Amino acid sequence: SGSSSSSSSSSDSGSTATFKLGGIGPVTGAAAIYGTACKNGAQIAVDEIKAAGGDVIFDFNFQDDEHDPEKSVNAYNNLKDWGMQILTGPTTTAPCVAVSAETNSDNMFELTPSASSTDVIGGQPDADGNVSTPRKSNVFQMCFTDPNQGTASAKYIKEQSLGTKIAIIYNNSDTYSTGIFKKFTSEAQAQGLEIVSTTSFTDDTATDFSVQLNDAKNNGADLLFIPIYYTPASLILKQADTMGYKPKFFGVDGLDGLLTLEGFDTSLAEGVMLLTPFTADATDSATQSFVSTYKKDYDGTPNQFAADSYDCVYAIKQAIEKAGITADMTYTDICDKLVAAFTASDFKFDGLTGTGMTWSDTGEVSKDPKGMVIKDGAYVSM
Amino acid sequence: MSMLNVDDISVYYGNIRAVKGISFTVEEGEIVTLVGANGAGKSTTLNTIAGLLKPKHGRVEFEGENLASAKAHDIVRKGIALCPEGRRVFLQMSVRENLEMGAFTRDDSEAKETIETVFERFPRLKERENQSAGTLSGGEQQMLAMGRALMSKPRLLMLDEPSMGLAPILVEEIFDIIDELHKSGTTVLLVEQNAQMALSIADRAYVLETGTVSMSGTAAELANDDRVRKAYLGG
Amino acid sequence: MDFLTNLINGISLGSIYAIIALGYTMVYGIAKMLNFAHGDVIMVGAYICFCAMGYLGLSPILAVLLSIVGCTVLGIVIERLAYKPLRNAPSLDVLITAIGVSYFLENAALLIWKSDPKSFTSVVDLPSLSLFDGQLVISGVTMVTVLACVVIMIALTTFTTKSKQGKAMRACSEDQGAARLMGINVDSTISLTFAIGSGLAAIAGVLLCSAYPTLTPTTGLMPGIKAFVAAVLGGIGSIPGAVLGGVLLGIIEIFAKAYIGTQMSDAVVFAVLIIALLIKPSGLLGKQIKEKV
Amino acid sequence: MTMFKSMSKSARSTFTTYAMVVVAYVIVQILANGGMITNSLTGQLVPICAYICLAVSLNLVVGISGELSLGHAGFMSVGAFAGVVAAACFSSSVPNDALRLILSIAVGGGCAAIAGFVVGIPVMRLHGDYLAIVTLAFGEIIKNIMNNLYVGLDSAGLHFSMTDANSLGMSGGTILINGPQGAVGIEKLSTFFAGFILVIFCLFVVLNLIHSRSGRAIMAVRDNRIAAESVGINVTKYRLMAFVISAALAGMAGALYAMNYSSIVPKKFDFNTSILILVFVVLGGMGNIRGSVISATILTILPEMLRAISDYRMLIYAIVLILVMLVSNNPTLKGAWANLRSRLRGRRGRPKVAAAEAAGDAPEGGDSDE
Amino acid sequence: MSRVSEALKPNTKMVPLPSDYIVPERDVNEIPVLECRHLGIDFGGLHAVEDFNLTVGKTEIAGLIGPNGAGKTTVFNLLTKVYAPTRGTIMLDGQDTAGMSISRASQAGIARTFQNIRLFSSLSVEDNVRIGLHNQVHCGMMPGIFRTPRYWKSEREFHEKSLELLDVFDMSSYAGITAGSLPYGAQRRLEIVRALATNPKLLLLDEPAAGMNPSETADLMQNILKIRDQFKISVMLIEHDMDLVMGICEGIAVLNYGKIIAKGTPEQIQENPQVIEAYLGKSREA
Ligand SMILES: Nc1ncnc2c1ncn2[C@@H]1O[C@H](COP(=O)(O)OP(=O)(O)OP(=O)(O)O)[C@@H](O)[C@H]1O
Ligand SMILES: Nc1ncnc2c1ncn2[C@@H]1O[C@H](COP(=O)(O)OP(=O)(O)OP(=O)(O)O)[C@@H](O)[C@H]1O
Ligand SMILES: [Mg+2]
Ligand SMILES: [Mg+2]
Repeated sequence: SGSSSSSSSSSDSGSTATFKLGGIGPVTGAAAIYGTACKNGAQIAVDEIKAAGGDVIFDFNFQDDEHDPEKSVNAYNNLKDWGMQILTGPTTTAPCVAVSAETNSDNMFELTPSASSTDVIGGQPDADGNVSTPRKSNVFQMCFTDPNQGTASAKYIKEQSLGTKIAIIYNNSDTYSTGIFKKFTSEAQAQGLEIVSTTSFTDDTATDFSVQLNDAKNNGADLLFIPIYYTPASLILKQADTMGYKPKFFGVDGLDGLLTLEGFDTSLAEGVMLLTPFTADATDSATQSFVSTYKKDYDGTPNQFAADSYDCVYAIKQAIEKAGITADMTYTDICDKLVAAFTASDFKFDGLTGTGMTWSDTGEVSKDPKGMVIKDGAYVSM
Repeated sequence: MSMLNVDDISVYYGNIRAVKGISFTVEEGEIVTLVGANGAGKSTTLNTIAGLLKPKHGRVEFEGENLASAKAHDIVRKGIALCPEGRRVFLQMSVRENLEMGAFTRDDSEAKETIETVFERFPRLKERENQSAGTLSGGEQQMLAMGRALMSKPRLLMLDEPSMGLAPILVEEIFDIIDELHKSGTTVLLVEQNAQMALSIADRAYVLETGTVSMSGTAAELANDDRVRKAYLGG
Repeated sequence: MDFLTNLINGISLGSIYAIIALGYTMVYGIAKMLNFAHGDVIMVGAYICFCAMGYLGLSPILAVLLSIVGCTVLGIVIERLAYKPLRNAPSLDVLITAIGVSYFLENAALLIWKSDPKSFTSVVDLPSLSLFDGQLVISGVTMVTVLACVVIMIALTTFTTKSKQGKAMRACSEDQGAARLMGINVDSTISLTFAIGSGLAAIAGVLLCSAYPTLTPTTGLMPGIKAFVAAVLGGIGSIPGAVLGGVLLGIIEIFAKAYIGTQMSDAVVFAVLIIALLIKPSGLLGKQIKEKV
Repeated sequence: MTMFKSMSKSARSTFTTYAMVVVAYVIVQILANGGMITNSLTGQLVPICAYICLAVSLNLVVGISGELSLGHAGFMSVGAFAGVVAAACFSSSVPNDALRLILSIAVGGGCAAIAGFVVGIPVMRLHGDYLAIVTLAFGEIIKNIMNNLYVGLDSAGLHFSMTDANSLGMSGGTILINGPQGAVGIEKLSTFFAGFILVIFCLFVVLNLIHSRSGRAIMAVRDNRIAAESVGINVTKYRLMAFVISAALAGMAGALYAMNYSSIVPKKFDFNTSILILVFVVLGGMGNIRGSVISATILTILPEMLRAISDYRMLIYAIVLILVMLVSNNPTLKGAWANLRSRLRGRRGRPKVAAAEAAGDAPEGGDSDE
Repeated sequence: MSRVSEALKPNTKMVPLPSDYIVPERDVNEIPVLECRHLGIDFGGLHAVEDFNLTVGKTEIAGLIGPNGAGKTTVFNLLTKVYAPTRGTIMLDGQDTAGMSISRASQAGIARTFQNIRLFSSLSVEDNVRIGLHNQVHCGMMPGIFRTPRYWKSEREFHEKSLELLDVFDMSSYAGITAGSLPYGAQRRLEIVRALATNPKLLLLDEPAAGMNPSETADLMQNILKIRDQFKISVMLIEHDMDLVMGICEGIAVLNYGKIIAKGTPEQIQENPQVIEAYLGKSREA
């Protein structure tokens, strides 16, 4: 595991004691890429912080949940036994919804890097304006919420007049994808966009997309909205290319990772647009140093999950420092103070995935989505 | 030197000792029969010689060679064939294919001729040549099993209750065939419920009781022995 | 034209299921075991090929050959270590062991090749066939897959019905004890079965990933299960049945998505399977083996 | 102890099973009250109970009735979602938590039984691997339906839709099941005590069934279908009976499971979960109910115990699975184990019938226990 | 082996009878237990059984013999509804069995044993018999699960009746043993006990003496006679052991290539040249 614990630094001033920071996500099973990215991203932040030698340092323990809510709750309990004081995670939505209920009843502070459903934070109205799950006041998100991305995408497409006839392919067995899809369709209607084809797939049928693509093509779609992860997206691009169908592709943050997919012919992704807060080839020094450390330590290019997770650690650090929290406090005390710190009006966080990030007491992050387009195998701001 | 020499073998099923130190010999050209009640260990003994079971103690020698390390399929090549209890023909294969399997260790062209001789012996099989063995009647399957064992042209043929479930006329025929085989030089080790028939054809016999040899002698001696008559010959 | 396009897509998907199903049915029909690890051998085959081309820079042909050899060896090793000691065990125990092997391969692959997906470069470098002014496109991989499928089917059928080793396999599948008495080396025969099955898995893996180019440690899972379904649909142990079942499954899957809707397509595919089995309880080409009373 | 000795073999085995469960429950409760068990274990108590029920119920189909079922998670899923909906519906009318839980579990079981019946009718025409495939298919169909099922509750009652939440036509109220997002905001009604009671209930149903006329008929069909028919047993009826009871118990377990978490998604109840339950059954021993209880417990805890070795966790789990199978089927070890058992039994003064039988002698004394 | 005592034979008025009775002298006014008319079945092109006409009277012991593959087992399978006949009718105690399932046929009063033993081998001997008693003692699923008084009553009844039946074959001492681990001969006997437990009118035995040695066979013969006398049922048996067939059967039908080639008393059959030629062989001639 990623516990780089060296508790030898038990100096007399209580403030330099380590905080026990837990992380949860899938590092085995079909969703292992996401959990592994989160684990690595956070680990880099933890190591950097330690190397920098400030007052706030973390002991980090990341547990596998196999993308399964039950296992995720188990992992959470396991971390509690370890003595966790703050949780960053879980990575994926369904497990995170289950775990957040536990942290809420325990009053453990939880900042998820990437679980984007509104059910994670609670208190959000559904389509009818009903609030089915009350707000879990201890839970915050580093990523956009699904509806947020749906709305933003529809608006963006309208504003930039990217397409007139829109086709959607979404993952019907995935909470993340359906969440964005639902909000996108209602927002598109409001914006007066024409949706000509809506098709879906499931994790079990995520190999062949010929039918979905044909449907879009036959209905004359000129823009294909794909609120899905990059693995199936790469297949869609390949198959569209094979059948000679060339619409504009528009995706969301899940699409990040496409360019670094090993062996992927990036020319297929030429012109693909996506809304994402992070790209690995951004030129700012923070991103570049993160990317190079990641490459060095983990032999690969970090995606948005890793960046979100990295940001989580620093955001927590910043809040700890701001609220003057010490590691000898109980986790409930820490939680109360962190919640206060995060929702304070003057709390602003600059990270890899955005600058000037703030959190409202709904738990949602406010940061600007960046519209990106892939040109010559690299992301370019739109 | 005897052709087959079984020396004090013990065989276990799990922790049940089914054969408890059996010894006997078979000379080249003989018919030897093992008689005994149900569960005496006759089949277990034959299966052990054929290599399907391994003895825990004791040794089996064929023509002076210890079979301890030989696998069942090697033993066939050495010239021993077993026609097992309960027929065990390949139900989904045709009659012809079953016979071909019997000649697995031999050349295909030679096997063809042997098949014809088997068909001559069992015309019923010829009639059912392409029928799958699973649909044959019990007796037909028994004929097939025997025919299949003959296909490897064994020097020692072991038959485990070949007359079981056969019509009287066929029982006679089976014994005629055994006799013929014997005359043509094949050595036969026969296990039979039908002790009367078995003793009438055999040279020597061993009586097995709960895993041990309780009596042995020439077939004629045993057939006249009172105890044997009472227990196995029904009177 | 739509119909034709869908049909072609169905056949293209189905022929991949068919190749996987052939390997399944081999092992299933002869060793009488549900080798749930078959899908994972496919994945390993694809990874070997990927690495051979990507890291060793081998030509596609050599990479495929290496992958076949690698999987064949893997198949034999798995058989020797995990399945052979269970020759006389109840079939469900073997099934659980196969599941264990499947977990093992998946997690070992995760450790070796990491969780991030690889994009597989097609080993088939044939141009697509374009018909009716480009309205109907048949990709090179599809053509190769269909061809491979037919060739393998014919080769396997001939092998099992005509050759001596093939017949020995059938004998083993029925009664291993009796097969031993025929002088058949049951252990090596079953090893041979696994070798062939795993070699086919390598081919299937390479073709699967050539057509659908993402490769992760769980790539083989779903196609494996689908192919298993296809093998049963066609009739367990029947070689032409596996091909028929695979192709049909592919066509049904595509048609269900195209004409009934993408959301419920899984349910439709499986419903069709159930109906087919209710009409023909032993699969499309399976022999109805009635137990003689 | 004398009473124990005077019981028949099967009664003694049944008694041991119940005693084991009760003792385990009591020990855990005592430790928990003393704060001596970890959060990790505490969190697993209810799922362990649910898995025990699932394993026991699947054993009824796989071990007792002799059919391989690969879709058990489907029934768990039906029970889970039905239970969640029921709990929401009863939330105002039944204020008592325990009663509401019982009602919800009953509804979950009932719905799963109906699903089992609907699935069972076609399934019972098939045998062997073909049957296994069809159960797998039904499991997938149920999952696919659940992925597209939307259920909402408002003042007008329940609303159902198979397209999306908007088409539910709700006025206010809450969406209970939201397609692939599943059910969220579930009230956590399940407790370890409830799980314990459900385990006892499942054991009660299955063990009693086995030792009744119906249970014997089910086992007769397993051992020899044609012989069972020829003594006048309606084969379809008894196979279906086992299947439906098993589905009902799985549904109850599903409801218990669901109400232990604040949210559940249809994806949880997939093929892998069906396989997991099957692994419990096979490892515990086919038809061995006590074995199912033990193996479900151990195999649920095992992956958590292995957390210390992080990355190699699932790899080790796989190896353990394979090794258990290899070891338990090793003839030498099996023989040694049987030896040990018969020796132990011999010491207890039991007549060693088996050995005498094997030798073909009729036993001298009677051995009838009842 | 002693012949069946005259007293055992039904002492009704003897009149000449239709030719398909095996035993030449029978009371026509009594409904026979079994009456087959023009029964036949084809497997593909094979006429496995053809134009099979046979009548078995109450408490009669009838033998069905014939070469291997003649169709004897197939006749049993037709009678017990394992196969549906291609042609012809089967009347059981005056009731047409057309369209019945195997289990319905059992309930209608026909029981059998199998050429290859088919026990519930993982269950105890007593449980095997209890399963045979399935339709004799009733207790539904719910009373069974919830152990109502009805359950306890039925279990007591099961227990008593099964021990009673096992006693007929001196097998009650085996009651607790797993059926599969019984010695071969005992397994055969248990199959008969289980068949008897279904309270049949007609008991079909398929090669009951196969694999038995002469002394065991002699015991079996006594037992078959005992069953008939005690339970007042008819028995029809297939057997290749001529000592047994000739010893206890009152009438014998000989089947060859699916057709009946001879019918009559053991004496008549033994002398029938066709039967000798096709089945008995030369050694029987003497
Ligand atoms: N597979 C087995 N597992 C356990 N015990 C067995 C097995 N096969 C045979 N036995 C036991 O071994 C002993 C010897 O059996 P074997 O089959 O050799 O006897 P047999 O003399 O051939 O009898 P039969 O005349 O019935 O064929 C018997 O007590 C039998 O119960
Ligand atoms: N299900 C079936 N399909 C095809 N042929 C069959 C089937 N059942 C039986 N037969 C054929 O019918 C014929 C009669 O078989 P049956 O089993 O009735 O013979 P039998 O008289 O009982 O012989 P045995 O004394 O050897 O048991 C045989 O030739 C057999 O091959
Ligand atoms: Mg024997
Ligand atoms: Mg017969």
